[in-house]
Amino acid sequence: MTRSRAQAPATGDGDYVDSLEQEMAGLGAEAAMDILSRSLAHAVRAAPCVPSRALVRFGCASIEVEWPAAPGTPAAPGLPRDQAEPAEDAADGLLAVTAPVVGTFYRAPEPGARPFVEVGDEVAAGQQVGIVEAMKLMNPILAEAAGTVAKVVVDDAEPVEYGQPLLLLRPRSEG
Amino acid sequence: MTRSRAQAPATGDGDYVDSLEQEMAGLGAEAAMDILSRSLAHAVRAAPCVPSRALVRFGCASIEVEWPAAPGTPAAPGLPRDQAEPAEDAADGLLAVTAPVVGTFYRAPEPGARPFVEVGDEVAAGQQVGIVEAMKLMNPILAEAAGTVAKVVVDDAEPVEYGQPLLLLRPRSEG
Amino acid sequence: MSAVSSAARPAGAGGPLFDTVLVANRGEIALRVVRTCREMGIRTVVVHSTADRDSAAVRAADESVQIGPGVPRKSYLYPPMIVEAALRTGAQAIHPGYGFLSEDPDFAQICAENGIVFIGPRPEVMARLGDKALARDLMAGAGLPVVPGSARTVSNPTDLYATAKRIGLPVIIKASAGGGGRGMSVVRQWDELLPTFRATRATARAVFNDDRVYLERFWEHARHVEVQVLADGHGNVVHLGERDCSVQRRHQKLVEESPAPGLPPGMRARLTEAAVRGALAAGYTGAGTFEFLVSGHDAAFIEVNCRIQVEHPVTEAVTGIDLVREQIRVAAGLPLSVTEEDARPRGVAIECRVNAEDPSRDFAPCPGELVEFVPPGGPFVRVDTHAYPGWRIPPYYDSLLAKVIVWAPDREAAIDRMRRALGEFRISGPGVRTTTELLMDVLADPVFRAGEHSTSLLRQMAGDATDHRAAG
Amino acid sequence: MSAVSSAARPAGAGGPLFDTVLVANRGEIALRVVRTCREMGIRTVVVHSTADRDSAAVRAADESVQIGPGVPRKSYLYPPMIVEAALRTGAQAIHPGYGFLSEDPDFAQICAENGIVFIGPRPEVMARLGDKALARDLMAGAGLPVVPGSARTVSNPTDLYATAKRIGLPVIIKASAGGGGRGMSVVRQWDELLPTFRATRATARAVFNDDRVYLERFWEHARHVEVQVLADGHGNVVHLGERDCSVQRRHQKLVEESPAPGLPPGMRARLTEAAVRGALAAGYTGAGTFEFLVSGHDAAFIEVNCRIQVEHPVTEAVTGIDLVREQIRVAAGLPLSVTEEDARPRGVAIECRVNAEDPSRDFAPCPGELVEFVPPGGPFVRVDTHAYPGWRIPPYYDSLLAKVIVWAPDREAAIDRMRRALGEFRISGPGVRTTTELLMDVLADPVFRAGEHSTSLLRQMAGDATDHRAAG
Repeated sequence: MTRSRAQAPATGDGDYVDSLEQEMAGLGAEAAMDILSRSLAHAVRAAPCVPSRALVRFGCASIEVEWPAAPGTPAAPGLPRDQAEPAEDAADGLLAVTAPVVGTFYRAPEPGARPFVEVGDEVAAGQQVGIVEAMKLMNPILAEAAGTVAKVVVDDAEPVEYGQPLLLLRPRSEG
Repeated sequence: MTRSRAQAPATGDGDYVDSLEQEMAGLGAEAAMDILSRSLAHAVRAAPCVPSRALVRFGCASIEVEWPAAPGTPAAPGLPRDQAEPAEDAADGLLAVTAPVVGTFYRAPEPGARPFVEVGDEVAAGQQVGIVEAMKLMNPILAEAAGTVAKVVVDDAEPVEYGQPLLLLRPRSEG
Repeated sequence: MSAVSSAARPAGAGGPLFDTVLVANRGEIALRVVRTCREMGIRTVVVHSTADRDSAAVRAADESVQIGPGVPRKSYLYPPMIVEAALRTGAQAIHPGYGFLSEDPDFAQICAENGIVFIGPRPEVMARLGDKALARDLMAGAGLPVVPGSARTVSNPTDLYATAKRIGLPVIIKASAGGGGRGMSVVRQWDELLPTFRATRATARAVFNDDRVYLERFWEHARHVEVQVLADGHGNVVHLGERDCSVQRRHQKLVEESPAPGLPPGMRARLTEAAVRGALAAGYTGAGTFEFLVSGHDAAFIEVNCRIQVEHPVTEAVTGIDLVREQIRVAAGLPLSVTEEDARPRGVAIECRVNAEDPSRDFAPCPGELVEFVPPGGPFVRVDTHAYPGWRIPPYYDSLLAKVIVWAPDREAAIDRMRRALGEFRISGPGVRTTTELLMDVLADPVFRAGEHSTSLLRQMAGDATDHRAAG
Repeated sequence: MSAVSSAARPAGAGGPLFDTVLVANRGEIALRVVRTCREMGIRTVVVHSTADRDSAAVRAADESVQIGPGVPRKSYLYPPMIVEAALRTGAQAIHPGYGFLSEDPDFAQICAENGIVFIGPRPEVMARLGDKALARDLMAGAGLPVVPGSARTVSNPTDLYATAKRIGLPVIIKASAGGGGRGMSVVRQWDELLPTFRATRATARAVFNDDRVYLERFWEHARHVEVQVLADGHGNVVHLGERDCSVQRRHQKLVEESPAPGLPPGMRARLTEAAVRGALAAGYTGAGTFEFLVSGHDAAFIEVNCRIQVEHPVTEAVTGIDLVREQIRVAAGLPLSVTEEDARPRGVAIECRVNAEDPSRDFAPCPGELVEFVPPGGPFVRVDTHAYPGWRIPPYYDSLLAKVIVWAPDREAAIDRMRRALGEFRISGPGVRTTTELLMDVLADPVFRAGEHSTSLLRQMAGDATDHRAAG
């Protein structure tokens, strides 16, 4: 009872396919490319290794992707997503200072006092930039690298969870 | 994501062979591409090694993927066998004559008689090329188009299911 | 429950009842039947259309035969292809599931003529019970209460008016050959009577190829309660309690439960006794359902369904009995493996039907691809579904995506459990919409929670919603 | 079962027992607890590591708090972060699941000091029962039969040899602080005694930070049978029957069932009575398990597990009782909602643990991405799993992918059903291998099917396979 799935479309030359093609065209470039790229993703995921090259064509439009040669390496398991967020910030060249524990973030040493840092401040590596209180323990938050405070992400006295970005630094230019 | 249900298979009687193609067309462009890409994914996963190149084409749209040559593994010849044959045949420009009903395929009008056709025979459109017996009814199998018998896929007296290719024709060149 | 001993194999016999059973259906019920066959050591052949070639039932079966294109008339409703497939694969019996050919006496007859066991009642019994007007007469004769209505089918306006006058408005006009909620119309005004009569006949002619209709008094706020029976060829008939299927949208069941909530004292015994009496009167064999309307202390027989039903799992959940297994045993000539003692229900079970329908487009079926499909699980939750991630819902068939069945010691806990289960069901994909939200509304409805609802629940809920909008 | 009335809310009280419960666990058991809380109307907070931020439990919970990185020591085993998360989210109680901090009396103490209810026995009870040697003494004192062994922990070679001589080889050396199959070694030869003693102590020191070990006679072909008990703070203790967990690979359970097959007459009553007596003697509260070895007509207490167990669903399936619900009720100070009468088991339930392990690499855990994940369904099948298509199995935790639980009227039908269910489980992805095949082999094994297996079943099966290879 073998079945010939692949055969169906192949023999389908004629009016039906023409009208399908019209429909495809009628979807507009965005929708069509979306369909095609998702289809491509299917194909790429199917293999245990990364392709060297892929081409998606729709009429005059095309997308071509080439992957670097990774000799003999099986599909690299992608990075766990918990490293993705800082990476995004990194795209802007910013460095996130994250909460090392679950707790409450404080910008100042005590209520009413001046914050450790403000946007625009220059900080040195190891300089305290805040506090996260957990189980009544005050955990100092230190800048990992020297830089300028670009943004304070979490407001004073707000709850934070592990790994949550507290503020963003623009690292001091090395060049 | 609207799809044009208007293209769903016509309910007209008789033409079973066409209805496979109709059905494919009736699914709409997105579904069609999806089936193709999933078939491709199936094919890629099925092989013990990664293909070197795969191409899915649907009218004006196409997806082409190339994989790097893995050292020590021979380049995959292509699609897994049960899907590959018709596809390759189609690539050769062959047309399948399929079973319109579930039943038993007979190559000859009666036991011991000469087959309706042999490989290499020229057939006219509408010419009988076999029989599928179902519920004691003899259903004549007719060539849809003129051409040369390129291959007899199913042996005499073998069971067949709906839509199964029985023999392959090389359509008469129009040019 | 220890009396429900291993029912798969007759005592002393070495092998299973049948070597091979062919499943002449699709979707969740085809998979359901394959599952029980597998557990009984029976090989399965699933026939399928081209649209179902990647179906879960095909994947699960030992063998599959493609019998035709997507359109049912040329595949699942085409007896010669199914019988041919059975003969070719050596299947000794055919399980028809529900819908399609499951209640077609002609198909059962063709099976018999070809030496194949049809897993269901005998053809003549199905023919008699399948004619709704005839079945009502038969049951009235057996002493069952029936809804006031036309003695037989009504074929002309004179008859129509006379009958309607006798029984009084509102009336419901039903196709004799109808079923599954189709071919029914309610008439509340005299000036609607003739046009509705004509329209229903036309529909019946188009859909069932049989334009006979009959009239019944329409019970406005009745409950739909049905009794599950099992009968073998040795004169044994047992009932497995009742199900309430009052939550309906346009005569289509959405939520079913067992036992039926809020029945007046003595009603359960009256209904189950009536069903057993009716099954004996009809010479019934296999699994069957006797449907009743219940309003206050009144009850009336409506019809018999000569097949396994969509909602059979709620009965399985409270009794511990596999109904498909009993069907197969009976078809093989064995006596039932259960007694009424075994069938004593425990706790409460509810089923919700999750359909691929778009609430924003008046619940039109919506085919599409399931990108995400993660059914609920955990304690006392059963899911019967043929769907899986990546599966494309074909446009040819009914919109049932999954049945979620829960069990709990009491009704309140069962409702809470069902809300939990539906809440965690993840279904999404381009164009895919489901009835989950509607089901959640039903489960949260105070009238439903109190167990005081009737078949008009959904209309009332819609009315309330409209009122609220008007008030807001 | 009608006596198991809606247990979620105390009679007369308007709201649920707790507003919010924090679940201090991961994987299927975290989801399991969230499910019952949802059904009881209780809000849930799930704490999770960075590796579990996309987990099913996190998706299902009302709120989640990321408490640390993937490595358990800095997240699921780090009490301050969990308590801080409970305080911040207003959780009144913490459910610890199994493993991790579930049997840590210090954690229970910290919870109490912070005004949070630990859902489990009192800290001092856990401390006493958590010390295996101490627990054995306590139970011996309460009249329970115990395995011949060292009176207390053994700390020097002189003691070691004297004890081993007294009880005779083979002996099993166990870490006092051990559990989950770790920290146990069997000694069959005298010359292995001292090296194994030293190795076990070293392991115990490394894994549990406690190098105390004790000795017991090792019962070569014993069954592992355990009794589930529930106890409240009002002096009520009920048992919910027993489970057989004899199918083990290296002291890790693979298949569990209830009731235990093939016990000699009177054994069931002896074990359940002993468990209830032990629970009363220990002042136990909540859900707990008393583990016994059974060999012929002999039985001996081994240890108490002070938590919900992986295999609790088999007891739920035969009794209809939600064990997590009872845990929560007891923790809230309510009496049990069930009596021994309610708990009378019906039919047979079996659980199989499907682990992400590679049989070709000696069952090493294999993390990977689940491309395809379609759990079985249908009649009388329950699946508890946190996995879903597209989920990436993290490398930090145990390899349990899913628990498949089936129920049937009798054991033979239950085994057939389990084979059907496992057979339809579709799990695949790059690098993903599972124990499904091994489980299928167990279910097909004639010794297992006859219910005559002991904890040495898998070694025997492996031996048979080797013999066959040698013979072939």
